[in-house]
Amino acid sequence: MAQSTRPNRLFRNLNAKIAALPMIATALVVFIGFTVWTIVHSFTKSKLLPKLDFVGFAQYERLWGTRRWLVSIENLAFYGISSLVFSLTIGFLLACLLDQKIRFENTFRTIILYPFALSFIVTGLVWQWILNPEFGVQNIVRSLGFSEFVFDPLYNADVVIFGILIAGLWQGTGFIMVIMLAGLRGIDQEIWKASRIDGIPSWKTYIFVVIPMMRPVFITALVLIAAGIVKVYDLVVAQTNGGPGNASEVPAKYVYDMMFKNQNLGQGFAASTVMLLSVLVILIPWAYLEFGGRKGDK
Amino acid sequence: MTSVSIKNLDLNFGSVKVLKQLNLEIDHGEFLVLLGASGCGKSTLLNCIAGLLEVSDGQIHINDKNVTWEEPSDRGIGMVFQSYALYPQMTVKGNLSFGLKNARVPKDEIESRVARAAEILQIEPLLHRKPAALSGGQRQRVAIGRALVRDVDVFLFDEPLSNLDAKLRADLRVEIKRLHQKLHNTMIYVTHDQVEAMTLADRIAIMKEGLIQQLDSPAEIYNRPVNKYVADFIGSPSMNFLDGDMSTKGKFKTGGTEIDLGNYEFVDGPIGAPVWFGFRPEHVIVGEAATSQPFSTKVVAEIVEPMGSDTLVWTSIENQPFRVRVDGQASIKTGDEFLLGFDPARASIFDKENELRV
Amino acid sequence: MNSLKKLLVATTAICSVTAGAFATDLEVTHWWTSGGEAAAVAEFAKAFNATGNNWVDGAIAGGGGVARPVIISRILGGDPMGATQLNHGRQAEELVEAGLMLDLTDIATEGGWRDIVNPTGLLDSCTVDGKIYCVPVNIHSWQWIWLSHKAFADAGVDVPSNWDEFTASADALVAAGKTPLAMGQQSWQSSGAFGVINVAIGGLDLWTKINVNKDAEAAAGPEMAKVFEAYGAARVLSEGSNVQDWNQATNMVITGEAGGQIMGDWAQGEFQVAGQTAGVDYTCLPGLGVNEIISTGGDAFYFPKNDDPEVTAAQKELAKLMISKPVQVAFNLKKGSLPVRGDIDMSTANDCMQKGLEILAAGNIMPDGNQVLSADTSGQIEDLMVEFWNDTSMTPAEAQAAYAAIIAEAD
Amino acid sequence: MTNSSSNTTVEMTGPRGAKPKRALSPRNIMIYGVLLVVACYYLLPLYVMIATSLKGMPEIRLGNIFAPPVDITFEPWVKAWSQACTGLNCEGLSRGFWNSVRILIPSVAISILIASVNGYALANWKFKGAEVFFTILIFGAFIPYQIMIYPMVIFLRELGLFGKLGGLVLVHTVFGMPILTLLFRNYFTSLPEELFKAARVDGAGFWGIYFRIMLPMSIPIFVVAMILQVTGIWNDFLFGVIYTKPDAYPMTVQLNNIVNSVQGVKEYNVNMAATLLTGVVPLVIYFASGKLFVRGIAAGAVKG
Repeated sequence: MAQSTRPNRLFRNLNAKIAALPMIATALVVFIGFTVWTIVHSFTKSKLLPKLDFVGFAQYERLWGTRRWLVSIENLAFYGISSLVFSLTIGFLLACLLDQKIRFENTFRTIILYPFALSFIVTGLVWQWILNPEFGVQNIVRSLGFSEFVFDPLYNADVVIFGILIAGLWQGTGFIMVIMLAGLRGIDQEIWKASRIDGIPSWKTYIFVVIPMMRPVFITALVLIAAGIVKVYDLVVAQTNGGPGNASEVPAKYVYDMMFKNQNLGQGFAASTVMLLSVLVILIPWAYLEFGGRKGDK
Repeated sequence: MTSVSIKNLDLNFGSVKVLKQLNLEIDHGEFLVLLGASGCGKSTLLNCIAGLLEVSDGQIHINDKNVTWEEPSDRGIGMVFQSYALYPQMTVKGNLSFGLKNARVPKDEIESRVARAAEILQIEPLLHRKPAALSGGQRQRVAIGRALVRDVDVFLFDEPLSNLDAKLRADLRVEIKRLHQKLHNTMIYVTHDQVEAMTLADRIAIMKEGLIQQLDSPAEIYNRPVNKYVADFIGSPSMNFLDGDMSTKGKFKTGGTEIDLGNYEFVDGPIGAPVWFGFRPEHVIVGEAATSQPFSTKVVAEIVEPMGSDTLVWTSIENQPFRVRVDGQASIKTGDEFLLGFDPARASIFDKENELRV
Repeated sequence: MNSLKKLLVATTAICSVTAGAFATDLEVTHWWTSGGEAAAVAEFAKAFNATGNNWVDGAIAGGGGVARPVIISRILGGDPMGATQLNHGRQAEELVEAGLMLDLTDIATEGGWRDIVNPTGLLDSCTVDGKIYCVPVNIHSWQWIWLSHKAFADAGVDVPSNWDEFTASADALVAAGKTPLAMGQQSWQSSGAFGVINVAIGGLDLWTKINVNKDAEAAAGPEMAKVFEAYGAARVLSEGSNVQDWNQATNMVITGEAGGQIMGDWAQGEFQVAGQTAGVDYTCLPGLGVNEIISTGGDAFYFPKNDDPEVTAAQKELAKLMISKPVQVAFNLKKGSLPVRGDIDMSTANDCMQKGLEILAAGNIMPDGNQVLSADTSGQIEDLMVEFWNDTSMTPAEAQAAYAAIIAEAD
Repeated sequence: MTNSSSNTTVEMTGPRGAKPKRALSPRNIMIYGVLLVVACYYLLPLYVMIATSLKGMPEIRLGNIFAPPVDITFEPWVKAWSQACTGLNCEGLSRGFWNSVRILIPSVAISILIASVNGYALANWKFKGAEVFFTILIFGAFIPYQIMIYPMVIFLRELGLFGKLGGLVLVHTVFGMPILTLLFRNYFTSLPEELFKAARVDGAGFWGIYFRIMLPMSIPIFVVAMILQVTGIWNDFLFGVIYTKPDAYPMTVQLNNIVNSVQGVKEYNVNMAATLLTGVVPLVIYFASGKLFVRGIAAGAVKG
């Protein structure tokens, strides 16, 4: 009888390991290696070139003493919370409307979702045009006789972030709606029947039964929106380029400008590290809820 | 006195006719089972009664009130679903009281109804748990409780036991029967399981392709199926059918075998046409006792399937398969030749042309 | 623009016929994309193509703020272009120190650059450790205000001759439905205007103390407070100016929508492209008409190191060409900037340029912000100024405090 | 009563049949009304883009951006496509379009190939540690790109790929990997495991099973992944602006340059034509793929 030798552990599933090399390399080199590299360099006073010239927390101190950064954070918080609230609410309401066994459901869904296929650059530019006070909405309303009407969000530092929000919501709510619709469709039809037998009006069923049942869907949507918000860059660049003044600055743009424009890499690294931290603040509790509960060992 | 009455009911999904001119009268306190293979329209009919589906034509009366256009909640019905359909984020108590609260039933009234339902169903200890923390059987009890607290006369069950395993199903079946005996409500129960139907029903309506094939007591359906479909559907193992004709009056002839129909109760008297001769496997007698039967013949056991309490023997008469259910202790082995016999009075004969009982 | 394109195509075509195999492609990056600027670049391209090489244009739109990062990351990224525009000064310091730039000392010595470049400070800005790494191509001065004759005529007032008169006439302009001061929304514009007002109101000494010696006390002092007050007043004058880019703002002056614009002498090119004549259609006042001075910032070209000797040869060729007399004249006339050498005939230059040349000849010069401040500090000041400009709730005093803090931190 | 196949007609009074519904019930008016308003809001920008791009500049200056074009002209389209300038390059957006195509094809192909093999290895050939790497990968999807931009510059420089097409392909492959791997892993996990076992019993190896069993069964998911990647890469701006040089700028970057840099008067009609042109590719994919697009984003998202 032939003795089958136990193969070396390393070589077991060798092909699979080779196939997974790109993934392993990406995970280790890019996602971990690059991140660590940037964090380490955020403690240096690197200017144009990265140098290991440590200055402790000086970059962070400056960061939090810089008005532009504070404006960016403020904008991000405002934009983030507003777009979370609005896109979840609007997305859910639209999904509910489409869930009413209506005619032309596909047409409506197609219309509401199409902006999601467009790039932020396109979105930013078209809304820049619509919100242009000389030609756009303001002009139209004025020509209707309301000559004092003012609607120039992109030129008014106080409300510019609303201008960006309008464009961002236009682009993104369709996506949230689709997720919500999938969630609604995933709900057992018999629940609806039961609530009709119980004589519960459908709005109450949505609030007290369906929404609680869709908690995982809401959380997923929330995490997706939140992760997207932190990365907001293209939209601002195309729509306002941070202006007027610094009124619509966002952290991603601050990082880019610090790294490449102000030639202050250390500062850019510090800012991006703070961005990472803010993502982790959202991500870790979510991951804990999502995975931690089920598998105790992770 | 009718509790639920369905008149000339039509239901179409687009061009597909799901229910066709259906009439049904259900008495107060009756336990009616709608039985049929999947897609026969039985659940659809139940949903129409509940008002969850709009009918295309016809009427539905509940407690002598025309409820055709009423909302489900106004029809005086309670319903129990296959998937339980409990509200997952509410406690058992919340599930039981949600509908009542919504109907603005006074608080103490809700309390007492919930307490009563919980007592009847023995779910008091579970009142503060959420559905996720309950077993399947417990969930279904809660679902029944939700129908119970509505204090209605008509209960609708949509395959309530199908998601449970065999043992629980048997337990809960008895429970439902006990409940019916206690409450004396009208119950309409949809199932594809003939055991449930036979054990629970006062009357069974067997449905096929949107039509009721037979509406009768379980015994009648078992003993005197109106057509070949019903005969084949009811009974396990199902009925044997021999292909032959009755060209000689009072005699069934298949191949070289002739069976004298003797005391068979014809519906309209014997006909001279090709027929199916149906006979239930469990009504066959084997061995020496067979000789005392009006008909007997010698056959060979081809396959023997022992099932403990009894044994199913596959044999054939005139090259047509014929199953025989014998006692579990019987010693017939594959290849054995043995004698079988039966009383043709217990047979069911169907006209081959329209498959109706003759 | 189209004719320009044709011109380029034509010259390229001619060259490829004449020069054939010797042609070396040299990619040149720059951020000169406005009409006047592009016409000036075409002069370089034309001259370079005439040598039998091939100018590959790498224009990057969006101004220096957008283009510099692209340029620098490419040099750092190991994908250097043949030559690139950078403001001379401290922007390229580290790149030179890292040994990424071609040493031009040999051709500079050969061409006697030290003698011909005027003012010599320009060449100093190109010098690191005694070696020369860049070619200054022009002098650009921020210290100008451009005034629209049409706007003032519409408002029924005389064209002012200094800043005070300008602010005095603002009401008349507003009454005539004009924006007194045009200002683009980009940060470098408000920051540049601040520098101009700083010199005009506060004087050169104060400016030097703060920007060269990084004297934070002076930055917080009462003299500087006056500068901030004036700057705040300018902010009020620019209300209603919503344009983004500087040339859009210039266009407001050209069309008479706005009374004036504080902008560097590159605005000259826009007037020229629009067919306007200095002294007839518009007036330029150096140092806001208060303090006639020229800042000697400007553009320089750097030549990133390259392994290919043919490319290196072409780089040196281009460097020599850029500082040569005919190219200097042709380029600067189009660009509206002053040439870097004092020994050439600029008599064809217009009114405004002549004024600039005179001031230059008289030696009323100062360094440019870019030459004395790091990109980081400049960036911080830009951020502050643009914020101040757009956030009317920020008082001049607050802005001054923030400014002083930046200066205190500056290196 | 024995035979109640019941085709007898019963006398009926009162309501019968379906409850009569008014087509204009308040509920319907509300639902369709809201949906119509919403649809208008979503369609408005598309309409404005199209209308503006078909107008001449005089008409734009006089008029109303919502008014339909009176004198329809395709001049702005021609100009946007082949004449619009960034700096001295007046080749219009066409250059950016072809750059995008050049970036797109290898990026999509390579990223999908690698991710599908990864997903397959994770789903069917579990090895020790695989899950750890996968978890890191998924976390990586949420790390802001800004933190990895600069090291990536250095990395590409060291590989000699900076500013080259290959560099950008690598970047897209790396940053597209988490979501694609997840997509494929989930899909392969959902295939019946018996199939994989049967193939192994039949002696097929890692690659054999992948190419002969898995690949042919996974055409839909490949289409989904392609839709995801084509739109994602086409719409990318950040990587395009950082890791390419001006003559290789993808369409989005070039669009931003054309629109946000001005020579004299802003030509809004040309800008809108250019914007539309850039949006056309993903829009066509979106409208053509319909449900698959939805499935792609939903699969990528909900299962995360």
